[in-house]
Amino acid sequence: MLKDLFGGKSKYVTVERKKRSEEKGNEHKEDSDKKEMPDDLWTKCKSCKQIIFNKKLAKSLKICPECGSYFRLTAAERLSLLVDDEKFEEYDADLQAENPLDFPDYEQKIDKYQEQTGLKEAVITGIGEMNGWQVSLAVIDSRFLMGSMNSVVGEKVTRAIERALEKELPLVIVSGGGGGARMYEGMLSLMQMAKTSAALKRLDQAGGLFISVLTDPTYGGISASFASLGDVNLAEPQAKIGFAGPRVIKQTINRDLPEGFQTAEFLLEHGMIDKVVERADLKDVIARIIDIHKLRGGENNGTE
Amino acid sequence: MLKDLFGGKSKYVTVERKKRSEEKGNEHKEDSDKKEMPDDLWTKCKSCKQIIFNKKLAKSLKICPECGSYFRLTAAERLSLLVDDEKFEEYDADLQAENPLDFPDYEQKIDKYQEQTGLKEAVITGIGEMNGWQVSLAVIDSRFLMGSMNSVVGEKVTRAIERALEKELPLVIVSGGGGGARMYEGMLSLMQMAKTSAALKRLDQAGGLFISVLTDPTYGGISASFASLGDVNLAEPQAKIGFAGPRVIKQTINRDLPEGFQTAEFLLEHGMIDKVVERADLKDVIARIIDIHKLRGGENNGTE
Amino acid sequence: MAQNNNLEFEKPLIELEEKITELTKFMEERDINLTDEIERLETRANRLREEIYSELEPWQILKIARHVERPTTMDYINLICDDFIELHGDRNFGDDQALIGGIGKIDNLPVTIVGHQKGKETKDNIKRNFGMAHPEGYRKALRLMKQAEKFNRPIIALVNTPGAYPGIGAEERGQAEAIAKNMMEMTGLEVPIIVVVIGEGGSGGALGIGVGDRVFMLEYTYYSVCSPEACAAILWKDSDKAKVAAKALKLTAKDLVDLGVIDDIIAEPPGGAHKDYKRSADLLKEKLIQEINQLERLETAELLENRYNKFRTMGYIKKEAEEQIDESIENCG
Amino acid sequence: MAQNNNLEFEKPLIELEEKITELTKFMEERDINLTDEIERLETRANRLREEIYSELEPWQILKIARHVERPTTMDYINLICDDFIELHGDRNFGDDQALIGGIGKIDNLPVTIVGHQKGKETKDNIKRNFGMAHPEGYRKALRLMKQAEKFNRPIIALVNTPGAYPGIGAEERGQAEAIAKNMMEMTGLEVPIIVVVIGEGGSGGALGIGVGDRVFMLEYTYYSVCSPEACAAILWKDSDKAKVAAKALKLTAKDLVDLGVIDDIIAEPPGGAHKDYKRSADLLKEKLIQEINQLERLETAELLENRYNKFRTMGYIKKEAEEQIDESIENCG
Ligand SMILES: [Zn+2]
Ligand SMILES: [Zn+2]
Repeated sequence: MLKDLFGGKSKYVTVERKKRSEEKGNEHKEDSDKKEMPDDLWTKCKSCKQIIFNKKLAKSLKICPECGSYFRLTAAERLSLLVDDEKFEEYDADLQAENPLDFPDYEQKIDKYQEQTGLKEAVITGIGEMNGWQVSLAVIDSRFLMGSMNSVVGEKVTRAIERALEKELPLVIVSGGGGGARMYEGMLSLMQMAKTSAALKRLDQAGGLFISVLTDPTYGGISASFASLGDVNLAEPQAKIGFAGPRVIKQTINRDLPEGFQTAEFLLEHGMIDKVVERADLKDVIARIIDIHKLRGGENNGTE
Repeated sequence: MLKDLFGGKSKYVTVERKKRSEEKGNEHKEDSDKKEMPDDLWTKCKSCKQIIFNKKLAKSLKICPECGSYFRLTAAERLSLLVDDEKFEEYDADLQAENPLDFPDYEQKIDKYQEQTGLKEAVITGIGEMNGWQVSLAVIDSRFLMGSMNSVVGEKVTRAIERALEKELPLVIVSGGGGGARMYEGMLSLMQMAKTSAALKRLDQAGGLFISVLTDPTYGGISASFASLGDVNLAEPQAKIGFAGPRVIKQTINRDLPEGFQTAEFLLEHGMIDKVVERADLKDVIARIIDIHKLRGGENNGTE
Repeated sequence: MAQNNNLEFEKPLIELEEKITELTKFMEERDINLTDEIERLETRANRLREEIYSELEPWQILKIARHVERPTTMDYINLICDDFIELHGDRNFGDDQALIGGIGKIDNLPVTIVGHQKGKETKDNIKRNFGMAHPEGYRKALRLMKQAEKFNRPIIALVNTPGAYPGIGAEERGQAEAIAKNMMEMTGLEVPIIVVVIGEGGSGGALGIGVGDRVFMLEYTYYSVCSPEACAAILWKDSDKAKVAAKALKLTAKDLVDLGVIDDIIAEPPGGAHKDYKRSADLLKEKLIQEINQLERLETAELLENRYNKFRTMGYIKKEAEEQIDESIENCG
Repeated sequence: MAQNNNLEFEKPLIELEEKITELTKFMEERDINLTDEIERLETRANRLREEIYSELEPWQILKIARHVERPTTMDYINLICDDFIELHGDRNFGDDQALIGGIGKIDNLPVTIVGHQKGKETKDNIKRNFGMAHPEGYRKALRLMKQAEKFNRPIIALVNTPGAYPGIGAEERGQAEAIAKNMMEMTGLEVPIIVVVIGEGGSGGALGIGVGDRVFMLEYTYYSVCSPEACAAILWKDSDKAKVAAKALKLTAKDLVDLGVIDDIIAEPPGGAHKDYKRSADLLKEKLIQEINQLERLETAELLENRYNKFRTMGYIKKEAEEQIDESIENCG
């Protein structure tokens, strides 16, 4: 079944999104899907350089059938993978960035990425069902300004955390933005790290469950805030995860980085990750964790 | 003043000990002092091999005036160093070991060490004043069966912890026993680790202050229980501190140990010790720490 | 099962069993009826086994406890849990494979399980460091146990270690601190904790996950302040006297029930847990469920008070000394 | 003070001051009375200093914030505290000398102070890793802050770092986790926390000890999401545009008061904190005492609620989007 989730057209469009109809841009969505998976029939694997038919790639959940490399997923694709059919209600879809610093060219950047991705910002949040369990979800989209955290991303993630707290739902955040805190909003971006971490403290104190899913890439302001703070930290194989970018580290220490540095497997070995989970197993593993947690204390929201 | 604490005869005998008169053995005490500092006039430094007049050694607080090595102190000498004149009341002085396992030769060992040291067991506990602050104290004596922990040591330390809790006093434990848990009482010795740690948890939860002072040597069952659990861990310079003994480690890994391994300075560097404190400064540093802690919340027990 | 895994003291039994196998084969090949004879021999073998196992010496129990084929923590977990997810890492330094943990369900009861993990063959055993944990192992266990407390899950700790690892890295990262901290924190965890020694209970390395409301030992395990070999070497400069030390140290389940160190013994199948994994796991599971159910009826305050008193009262002190104190009270009266 | 430590934009001022020194010397040597002239020149110099410092560009403030002679965390501690005991180690892995901490008294008020520590000369700076902390530094700070909570002491965090160290060991030991954990835990500490940027406020490395009830900046410091050099390099592939980036990033104390990121600015002596350590420390101390007194009047619940809301409300979101939501509500009405 999972194999069928990725069609030539993203299954995501069939996932019900609150306020979806209010958006201009289902066309934008389609556009972007086309950019992600162009109409031409194949994609070249960055790792093994093999040419792979897009249909085959979709069937393998965007994992290279030749070498096993994981391709990045858009937030929409990720949701298709994680959420039961039609069982996702988006929240705060309309929140958009300001330019509080009057940073040169920031508005144009936002416009461009909105155009390209069909998203208003770098995260989609909402409530979805996973194997019947109701979950408060946030999924970063790495295409939108490198999935960097600005005021809107921080606000949406914080609201997703508060939603979990208020409705007593498990919280699942899929982090896969490379950019850390977004420069264009300066310190306001940085402060989203404190804001989201503070919200997680409240959830923690209330006994809420937070499963953090680290996907490629998770760095900087995102890895150094909510992404590292799961009760359970899961990661996709090969995902690059770290605080400082490899280039900065290389420059600083002036030597080459070890093989496998900053991969999910490296973090597992160094005690930062609870479990590395194959893409195809992710939904089930999350649901099983929720199941083990929810039988006691909390009410069973699931259908199984 | 501190320089005068170590006379040819230990100042300790002038420290008031509750139930002291009930003990047979002030003579034993004198005997043992003589053994520690023999009537012959000099001692050879184990480190620099220099011959040092005992009077000079006493003046330098048993620190080699030639090379700066720290000689071990008896519990009595330690108390002389830490406690204000005449301000120590000993508790539980009469507690003595059983031989619950019927371990071969254990009674004889106990008899021998009681004879040698004038102590009933490897720890002296009580309430003393340090620069005017009332403190619950426990001091291990490494001469008594290597200062190892048995039922009596565990019980006396636990009572010292409970005394701190009950009377709302700061707790200071000076650990300097090499032997860890005492084999002759088998698992009953091991369980004193759990017992003392449990008592410390209660003290901690009640907001009590525990200053652990690690002196040479602190290993095994003592380092792996109360000695490591101070709110503040102080250590004397050069003191050997560790979990496993260097011989065992060497045997296991089959290579030489690095220079300075398992010294107080090594532990400081590796984050286990708050501060390495010279013997002459120990009393004042402890009193200053108590002072900073006691001004708020607790009542000021001190005279200054 | 490889020959070299045989227990020495089972030799007569093993020889008899070999004879039975031979005879059975012979009977089948030659079509001669030896059923009666074989049956009689089997009865004999059972009696012999019972005899051997009814009067095992401490050093023999030690051998069973250390048997390479003995079920490991993971073996028990797989047989006991309906679902189990291993969770890794101390979120500080590393993931210790000698001390594992995770969350699971036993008959729909969510639990957190931590335990020392040994390997079965050399490669696995090296990865598992022969069940000798580093500080990061103890810290992972503590992290998982604190999470159990947050989510109100009982904790099961399965002890099976020759001891905490004595090495440079272990000392550098605070082996002593890690063990001490665990004991201290386990005292305060507001969920039931059940500790079971399933093989070797080696000293501080065992106790680092050994504080609980109930402490059990499987029938053929040991729990000791130090290994009999080390004890003999230290006391008598003669590690050949390990058998004597094994006796003197009172390290068997029976001894430790008598001394008040453990609460109860969990029976093993005849010949030891490694002879029947399933049955061993069933016996363990039954006990766990029964005890968890009992403990869950207690209020948290009572649970913690009982746990404290359990360890608080351990130890023996000379009677005269205590009486002397009583006397002085009488003198006052 | 060595010539090479001079700030470039102070050049005219420094030249003028040199002239005054020359003239004074000349006057004394030749016994000619130039008092009037010198006085006039000194007035000029003061005016010039005021002029320069009244309209400092962000990149100039950056230079002052990074000045090697600027008072460090330990300098302030020594000048502010009557007694201070530095405490070391994270009880896990190591003692980071780039992030120090301890307990002390300010006018008889017990406090816990943590802060990034830079060195003054090369050797010291290498030991201090130029104020760039490793995970063990953040974990030490957290340990000390949790202890402050236990003993009900207010916490003062002095921020002065170019950023958390980007290195292999730092990544291996979880730099991201350490910073994240600190922010999360600082949110819940039940004692007042006052954060002061005393020099460089470099990104996540600063924020790792930067969550508090009050966040202040000294007058000539900066606090930024990334260094202007890095920003320029990333955005414009040109690190020479750092001056432009410094302006664009709104990293000065004044900018950050306006943006609601910090609460207040603590004045520095004319010419910057390094011109007068004592005066700088006095100004800092005064503010600390005043604010701690205010915060201690609050109930714990109120303190924590205010702290939460302080960070909860940070950020800007496009008005239209919010209005759109409002509209839809109006449509319903
Ligand atoms: Zn490929
Ligand atoms: Zn010497």
